[in-house]
Amino acid sequence: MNTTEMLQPPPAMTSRLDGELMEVSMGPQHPSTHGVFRMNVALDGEMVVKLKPVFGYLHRNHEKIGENTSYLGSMPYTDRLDYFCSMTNNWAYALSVEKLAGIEVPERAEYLRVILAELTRLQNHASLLGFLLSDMGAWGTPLMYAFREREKILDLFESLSGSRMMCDYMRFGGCRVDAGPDWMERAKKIVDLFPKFLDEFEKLILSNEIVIMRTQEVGKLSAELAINAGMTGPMLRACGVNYDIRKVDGYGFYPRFKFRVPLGEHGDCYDRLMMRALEMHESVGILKQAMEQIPAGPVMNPKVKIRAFRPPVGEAYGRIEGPKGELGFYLISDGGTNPYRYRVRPPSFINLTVLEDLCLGHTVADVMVILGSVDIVLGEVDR
Amino acid sequence: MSDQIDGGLRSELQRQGIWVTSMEELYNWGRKNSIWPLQFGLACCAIEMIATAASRYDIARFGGEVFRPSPRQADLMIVAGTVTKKMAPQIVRLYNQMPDPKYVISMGACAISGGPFKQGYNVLKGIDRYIPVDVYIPGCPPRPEALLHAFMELQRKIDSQKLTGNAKAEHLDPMQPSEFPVPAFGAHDLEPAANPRLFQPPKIERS
Amino acid sequence: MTMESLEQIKTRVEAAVPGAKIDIIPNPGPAQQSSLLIDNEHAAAVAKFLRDDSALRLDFCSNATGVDWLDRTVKKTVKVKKIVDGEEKEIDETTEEFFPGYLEAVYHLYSMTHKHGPVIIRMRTADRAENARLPSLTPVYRSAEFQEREIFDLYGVRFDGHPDLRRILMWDEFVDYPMRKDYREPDDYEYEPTPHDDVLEKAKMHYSARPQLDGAENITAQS
Amino acid sequence: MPNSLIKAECTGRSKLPRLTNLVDDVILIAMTPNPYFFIVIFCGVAVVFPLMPLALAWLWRRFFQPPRPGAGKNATYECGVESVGEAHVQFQSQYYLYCVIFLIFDVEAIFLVPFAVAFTGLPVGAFISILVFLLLLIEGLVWAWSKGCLDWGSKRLSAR
Repeated sequence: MNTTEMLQPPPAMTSRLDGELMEVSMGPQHPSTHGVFRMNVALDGEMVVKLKPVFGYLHRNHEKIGENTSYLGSMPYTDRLDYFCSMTNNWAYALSVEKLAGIEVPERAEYLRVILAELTRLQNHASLLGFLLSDMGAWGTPLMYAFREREKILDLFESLSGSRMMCDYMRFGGCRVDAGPDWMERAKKIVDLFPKFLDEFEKLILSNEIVIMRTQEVGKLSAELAINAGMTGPMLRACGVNYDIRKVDGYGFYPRFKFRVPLGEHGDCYDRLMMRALEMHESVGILKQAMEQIPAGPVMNPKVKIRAFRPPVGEAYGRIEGPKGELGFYLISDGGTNPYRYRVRPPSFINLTVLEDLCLGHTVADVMVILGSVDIVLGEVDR
Repeated sequence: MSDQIDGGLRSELQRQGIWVTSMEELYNWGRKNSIWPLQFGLACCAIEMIATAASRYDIARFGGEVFRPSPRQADLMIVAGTVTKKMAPQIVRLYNQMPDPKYVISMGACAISGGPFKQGYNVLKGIDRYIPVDVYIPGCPPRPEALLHAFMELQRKIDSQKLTGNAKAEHLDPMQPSEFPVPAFGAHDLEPAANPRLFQPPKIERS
Repeated sequence: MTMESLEQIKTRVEAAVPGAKIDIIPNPGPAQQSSLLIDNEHAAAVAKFLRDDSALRLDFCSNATGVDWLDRTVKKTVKVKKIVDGEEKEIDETTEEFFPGYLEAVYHLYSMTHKHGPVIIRMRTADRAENARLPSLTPVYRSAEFQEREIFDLYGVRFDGHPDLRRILMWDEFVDYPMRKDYREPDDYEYEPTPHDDVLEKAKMHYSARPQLDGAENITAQS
Repeated sequence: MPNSLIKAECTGRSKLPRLTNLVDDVILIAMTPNPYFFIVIFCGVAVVFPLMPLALAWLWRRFFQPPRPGAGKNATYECGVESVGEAHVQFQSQYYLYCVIFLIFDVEAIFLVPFAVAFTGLPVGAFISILVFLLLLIEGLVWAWSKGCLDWGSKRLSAR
């Protein structure tokens, strides 16, 4: 970022009374940038006049490694893309490889995938609300509430897939291991307890005076700009655009479950906050329905080869509704064991396109709240 | 406890109600039980670090829950996550800006040697190429208990540091350099690719 | 709302944008997601038509990807009837066909208003060397801004008309394009006690001179 | 023993004439500390208490841990990145106006303090004069507010 260009005041500020700009780097090591994300901010006093995001501090070359390993070899790497929601990453990758190779998935496996994806959404939204509150200054306490719930859900993942965060659980054509009846019991108990935590959390946050003052009318996004800039997920629905890939694509038996899609009106930080809170209620609803209807049966499609898996020549783009937005995998196969091109469509990377438009005119403290409400995870932003 | 005072004598005196200590024990005891980590997460290991600081695994039992955002007030840098080549100069600069009795925990396989992302062109194969590391924690990500064990390991190391004599701790020795050169961004790679003073890999004997 | 087939879209686009040369790239895989290859001059006009057309309304550019195709020589064995020393015989004759390499940008377009599926458009550069240039779709789709910068950073495709074309993931002083198939990594040596295959090649550069058993002076190995 | 003697013995007071009482008072005064003496002790402790750790730190620095400053160590910390540009930039004049208005009302509050303390004992005239003083300043505030000196941030940018 060449400095001279950054410190030039925009045309609106020409009179001598307006003072000079100060360039501050809200840099890679910052308490509330959710990892190593950097923003070069030109400040006029406290007002943000220009904001240039700088990426790449966690660019771990996920796609280059994806092209050098086999299809199955990339599955554990997808856990490390968005390290809060490894189950949904696995599902997105498995979905696009199944679309590439034309593999069917048995019913029980689809139900298990829906249950695990919704559990991931619960813990991701709870953690996000905790981080957003600590960005606003309530350092740590709401985060402790959120992480207490997250630990329960991580226990479920660990007993099922063996690892707390890096589950590597799904395979092309199903899931690696079946969930036993005791696991379903524990999951049902946790899901039944979750609404109590939700009410407690919402009483703590949503009607809180300070939260309302700090988030309402902050970072407003118009619906047209949201669509044109490729926003997806809660950020898009906060602007009132009804686009949820679970409803649009109807993948993974979602049409069988009755759930509503929350929509916001103003597109500001408070609406994004509400989106996550309401989506958690919907996810609990889906989980309850899925746990009743789950049939018995195999979890793995027997006809799929695990070892030398070679999909036919061609390309495919599969996408799911991840907790942060539309997570897609674009794969081009030349018939070999390694994908010819392995591309991840990262929702939080593209949701950051409008970060500058949201932050202009706000104070420095609001930039942190806006960044927190976008909900980025650097493993997925920089890939 | 350091071996200057004979253990038997110490327990005998304590039975008589006299408590004996030395300046070094007091100095190390104070530092050991209140290590302030620098708030510095890179990737997935940072989430496990936060989970360790959260209520279930509670790093506060070891006095380490005060995560300071600024390096000026921190004395432990937990390098938690993949160190990329674009981030390496920043890490060395942060390490330089920390006040002197400072320690580094290299958390996770990525910070030790590049981990699963070893073949990446933008991944630094381990942070010990540029800054000295005190405790390594393998794992991807290491469980919170592993981080707590590393914390205890670091406390043992602090406890055994000497105050005087030629084997005294590095930060007390004026001869030791207080800063490590910050690598620059080159056309293809970082210049220099590693700090030769710190990183001397054994050469392979051609068999 | 089911979307019209690719052929109908092709004909309507060619009607709407005069002079646009569009052809359909079939997708042999079971995913059946074929794509439209549009020529570079009319790319922005075609994209604007796809976005503003009332029936299509593809207003959401979900994904912009760079792909690197190397020079390929395709061997085709063709059964040719030839009169060889008198009688007719079928011999298969292998013809080698050389395809020059190119860089490609692939865009997946969706419609949020009509909620219908992907229309995939591809643009190809002339070659992989100095004039790897493509028209930028950022003026039409704001979501392509960061993704086109990433394609420029990792593949070296210069996008004309992009508001702020800089490197996005690698540091600014970096010169080569790491995601290309023919990119060679710098040798940052890591100690491998038992190096094998490609790590062995890298390690060979760091072998130290082998001690001579019979005392002969050491051969100066490249240590 | 007659009552007066017993009473004297009990009180331990000498049977000398009134002059000795004067002496007792003087000793008392010398003996009992001056009522304001505790302030001196308080100031002494207030000085010694912070200085003592500083002196310890200086001794520690001198004998055990010599300082090792360096160019990188003393550089300004900006999230791990080299800081660009100047920190002492010319701020907007807007802040100066804000600061002046604050100063005025701060001083006004100081003037109100003696009035508030003696409020009960004052005649109506004093009340009228302080009211005039207050209304003048409030009128100034209203004028500044309407002129937009107190606008801030997005309101100001949009106002342009």
